Amino acid sequence: MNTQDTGTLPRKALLGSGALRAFIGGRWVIAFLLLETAYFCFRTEGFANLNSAQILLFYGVQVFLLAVAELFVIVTGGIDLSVGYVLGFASIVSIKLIVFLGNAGLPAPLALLLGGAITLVIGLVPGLINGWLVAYLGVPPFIATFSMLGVCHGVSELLINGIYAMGLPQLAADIGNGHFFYLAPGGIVSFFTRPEVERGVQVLEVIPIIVVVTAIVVGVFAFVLRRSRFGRHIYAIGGNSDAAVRAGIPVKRRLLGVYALSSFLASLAGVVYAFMYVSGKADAGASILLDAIAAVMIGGASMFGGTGTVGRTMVGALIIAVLELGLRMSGTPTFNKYILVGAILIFAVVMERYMPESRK
Amino acid sequence: MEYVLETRDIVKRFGGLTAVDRVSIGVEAGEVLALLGDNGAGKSTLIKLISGVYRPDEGEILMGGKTVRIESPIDALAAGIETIYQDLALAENLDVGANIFLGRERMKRSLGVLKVLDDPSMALEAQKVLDRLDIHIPSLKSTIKTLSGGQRQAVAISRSIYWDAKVLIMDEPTAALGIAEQRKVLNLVRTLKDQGIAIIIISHQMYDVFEVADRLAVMRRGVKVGERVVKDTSPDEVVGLIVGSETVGKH
Amino acid sequence: MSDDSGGFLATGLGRSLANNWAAFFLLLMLVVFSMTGQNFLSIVNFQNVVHLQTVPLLLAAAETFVIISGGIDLSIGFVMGLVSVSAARLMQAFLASGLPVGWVIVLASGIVLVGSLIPGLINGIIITRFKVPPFIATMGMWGIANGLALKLCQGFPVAGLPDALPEMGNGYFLYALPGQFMSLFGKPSWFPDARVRELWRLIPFSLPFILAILAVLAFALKRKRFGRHTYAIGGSMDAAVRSGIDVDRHVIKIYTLSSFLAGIAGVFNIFQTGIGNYTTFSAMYELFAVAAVIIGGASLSGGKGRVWSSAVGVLVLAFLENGLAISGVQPFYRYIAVGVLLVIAVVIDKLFPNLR
Amino acid sequence: MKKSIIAVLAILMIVLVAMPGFSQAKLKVLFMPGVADPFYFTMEKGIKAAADKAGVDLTVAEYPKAWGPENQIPILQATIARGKFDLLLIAPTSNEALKAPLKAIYDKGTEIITVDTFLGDGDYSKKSDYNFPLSYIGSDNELGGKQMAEQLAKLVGEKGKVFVEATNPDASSVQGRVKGFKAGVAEFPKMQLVGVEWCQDIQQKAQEQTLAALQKDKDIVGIFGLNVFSAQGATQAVINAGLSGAVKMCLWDATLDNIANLKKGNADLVLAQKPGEMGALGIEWGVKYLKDKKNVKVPKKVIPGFEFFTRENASSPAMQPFIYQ
Repeated sequence: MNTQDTGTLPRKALLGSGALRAFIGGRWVIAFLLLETAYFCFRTEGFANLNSAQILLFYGVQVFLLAVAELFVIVTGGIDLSVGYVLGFASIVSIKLIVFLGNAGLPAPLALLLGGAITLVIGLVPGLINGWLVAYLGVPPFIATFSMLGVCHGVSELLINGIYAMGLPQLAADIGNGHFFYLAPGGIVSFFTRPEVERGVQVLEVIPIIVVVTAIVVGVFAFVLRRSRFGRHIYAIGGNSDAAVRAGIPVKRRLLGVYALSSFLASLAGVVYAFMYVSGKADAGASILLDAIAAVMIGGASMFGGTGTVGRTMVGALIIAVLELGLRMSGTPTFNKYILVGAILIFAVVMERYMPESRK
Repeated sequence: MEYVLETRDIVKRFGGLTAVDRVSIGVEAGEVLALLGDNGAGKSTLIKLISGVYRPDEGEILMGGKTVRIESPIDALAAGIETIYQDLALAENLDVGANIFLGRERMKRSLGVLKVLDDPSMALEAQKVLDRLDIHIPSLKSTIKTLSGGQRQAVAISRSIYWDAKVLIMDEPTAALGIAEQRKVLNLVRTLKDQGIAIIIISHQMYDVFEVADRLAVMRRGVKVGERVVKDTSPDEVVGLIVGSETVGKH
Repeated sequence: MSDDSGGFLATGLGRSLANNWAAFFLLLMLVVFSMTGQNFLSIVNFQNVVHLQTVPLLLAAAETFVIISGGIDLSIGFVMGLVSVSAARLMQAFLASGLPVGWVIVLASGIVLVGSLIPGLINGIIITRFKVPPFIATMGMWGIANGLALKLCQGFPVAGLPDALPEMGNGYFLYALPGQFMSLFGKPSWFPDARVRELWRLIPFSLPFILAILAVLAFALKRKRFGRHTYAIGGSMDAAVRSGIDVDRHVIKIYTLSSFLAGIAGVFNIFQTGIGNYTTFSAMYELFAVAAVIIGGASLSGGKGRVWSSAVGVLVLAFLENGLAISGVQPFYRYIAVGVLLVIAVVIDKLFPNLR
Repeated sequence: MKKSIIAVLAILMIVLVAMPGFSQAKLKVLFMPGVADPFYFTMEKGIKAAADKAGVDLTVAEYPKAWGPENQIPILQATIARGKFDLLLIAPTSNEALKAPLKAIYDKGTEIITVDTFLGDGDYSKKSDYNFPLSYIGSDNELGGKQMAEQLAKLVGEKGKVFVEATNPDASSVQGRVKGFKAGVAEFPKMQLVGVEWCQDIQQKAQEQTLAALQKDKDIVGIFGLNVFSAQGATQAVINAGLSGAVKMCLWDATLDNIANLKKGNADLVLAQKPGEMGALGIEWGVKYLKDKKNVKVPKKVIPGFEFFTRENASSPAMQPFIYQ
């Protein structure tokens, strides 16, 4: 999309040999995350404990999912601006469906399962349209997905007619905010439900259910990108789409798949949103789109496609999440977050340019 | 001897323009056919017709004497026609093995159920074919980005060979290479020829043509204007055919 | 994509229709809305729409240059907010120091306009020297400008500025009651409030202001070396480098211009509203500016686009919104309409690739 | 690569126990605002003053950048993780989504007062899964909307077309105001509500939408500007159209800009909620309860009511405290 970059880099030995540069290029992101984490651990009271780590991961799930969605698209050299509003759309659709199924007499667990599943299927639609526009009509991804952003926004607001989508059964909130097990003083262990204890007694909550679900999904997609034929093909498309065509890769179908997948992950994030916040609204994911893209970029993917891994994208997402939580817990005004994320983003891409990894 | 690949009166039009006009060429096993012509003579279009990027409007393509339908790059590959374009069509972000197997990845079963990419075996096969062609690349793990022009060309050729090409089409294989690397590539072409592959080379470099080709065909404005056996012709005559000058054109 | 160069496109009418489809679409829209929306077709409405589109027009013009050069500038929306808030803060400071109102306005506006060059300069340098893709570089600036603006205003729109600002920003050249009287630059003081609905107000100050800026930019793009180089870079970076254009320098200039225009938009915003506004998250000014430029016929791959066409793109979006509102269409359908329109624009562009 | 990630996670997840830093005698209070806007900034001022007076240790959480539980809850949790608080004053951004996290915080021993917005239907006196907060202190948005309709009716002579410029349709307080206003207008048979537009907190959009509405119905006689951004944008649109004075403007939220427009004659009525007082009342009741849990009974609902600014009283010293700044 941006062609202003085709010139070769000034290959000045900025930092010694190529090997050294490649070494740093591959690892500074992780070093940065470690340093950042260490900094907040020492500086911010209450940062270095299990609870904070769980908060970090729990409230990061939407960003993690959208970042993976965005990564797949960015590896092909595209971009998906619609994921934030697809998330909102899915949060609304899932609640509407679950409430409808509940009213139709389905028991709550079944309604949740079925409603969630149908939403994920419906959630493919925006992506399929995006993919069709991009792959078959040649519409630039930026425009196609921006249009889809508008359409999803409009349809969402029409669906709820300007009011929150609400009315999920209690079970949804229990799953959405539940943990795998709870430890209460006196050796009481309780799985999935918080033990009844006297008010004021500290209960240790361990591993939010949703974090586990997200981790599994992210893991599966990491596998798909790295080890499946589909993953290999989308790297090839991003690396050299002509070559991919000539090697007999069904490029258009793959692109369709990538956008559908992106939209699927966004819908999943939307369903998760609905369970976490027991409400749905159009702009539920609007403000995290840029965090998601930034995470992918900080993780070392190239805007031009062909590079990026799920693991490093997660590191990128964690860098942002740690920064946000750390600043919040130290009581530093939020505004600094935007400035810092902006700066890290640019820094990351400069690093990627000067110290590219030798491997993908 | 019978042609491995043959086109008969093949035609391709773009709007009002006829880019390839009733062209018939053929190439035998273990033979190198050079395809010559000025810019815009229709060489590339002809190549793209054979390799399935374009579909012909008229005429037919034959493999081993039988008509084949080539409607997409996949059809061409299936028929045993491999094409190495000038830009090599390599995914620079992937490693050697991945490129050789691009679009035809090897899979294995992991845990008995999941089908996953079998990178180790692809790397192994890549090493084998590189050895067969006597090509040395420092590390198969490195991405194409880090290789030199000649090494890339070698990877592209290895890819074609690996898939048991009957016909190999090379578009300007030596352009943009240093002298030493040009030699290597030409040697490679000879090796391939000895292994019985039919090769079509497009080139502007007269030296290359006379070095490796057995026959040559010249195109001008979409039409085949001449065909010569290399050892019976001279560079001057060929240039004459290419530019269409009258004096040397009569033969 | 399409190979045929004959047929309808070859005719003069077909060509100009495809070339200026956005303008034709705008006309068509005006006709349709004139029938569906009571009161849509009126000088007053058109004036209002154009007046309110001054900021989007400036931003779209900025984006036009960047997109022609093959880049994108995501920071302009927040640079505008930052400039607006800083100008307001400066004005407050100057007012407190007892400077006369006229000086306050001129000085503060001048300072922030010069300051508005900085984000663009930084964008340009990051893009050219460090080879960071424009999307990322300007996205970083997006965050930085947003953070700074919020820091400066602490989340409050900055109020307490001179009354003269909105009066100038929203004034008209001509006030008239047909057949009775005319007055320049202001409503006659004797005119009773009760009859204010009958008064005609013509030519807002903003109109010649924006026309002049667009004309200068269009001229620079079409007739000056600056514009020629911009197209050259967007058309083929390599060719531009080889033909001796100092591409890096030129790209820096383009991003600086873009951010300067965003600065003008920020200052104008103060004149229009009388307060310093930070840009809210949901505004997506930059995305709509890009959309307008694309509807105007530019291509994200660079080398194509015109200032006036982008202006038409802005008006298409504005009249779509305005017309549907006046026709009484439920608001949420409009987001959908904008999305669909945008896709149509690009598909048309794809169908007729050899234009312009 | 993989190992390093695991190392990071390990650092984050495993061990490192929290420092038990809550041994001071001073009561610890946390204020969690709804969104970064003048209303909550003003509330913070009221809270600060009351907290100083009561001698409690106050923490103000980061202001969410946009309205919504997905923005507020992570901030709330991050701030709560800093240590144990005795009292939490919060403006919930969703009456559903905040139930679970607030209940968990309550279970850990923190008392909760919701300010400005509420959980469920806001009635904590009956048995429900959201009746654990001590109290709801805040405006009755629906009532406010209704009162605005009545005041506007008075201004326009109880007849003619009126219009609402609103903000984000996804907020319950906004819905309450619209609902109340609609009900209020319905009481006057000669008045007609010709439209509600949503500006999504973008002032420019509010201006465009209001101008379009004025164009569609040229005989609009009154407009209700429903929050800071909608009110400011709508007022500017009426000024643009040259209709100041001819179209009566009722504005919600007493920002400096709205009050200035009132004084200039561009607006006719400004409703001030009492954010400062809401905050102060929250501190007072909360502290009173915490100091003597057995004997103090906190009212489940405290409604400070509204103040109406008119041109006549806008400059009076008694009204100045109600301006948000």
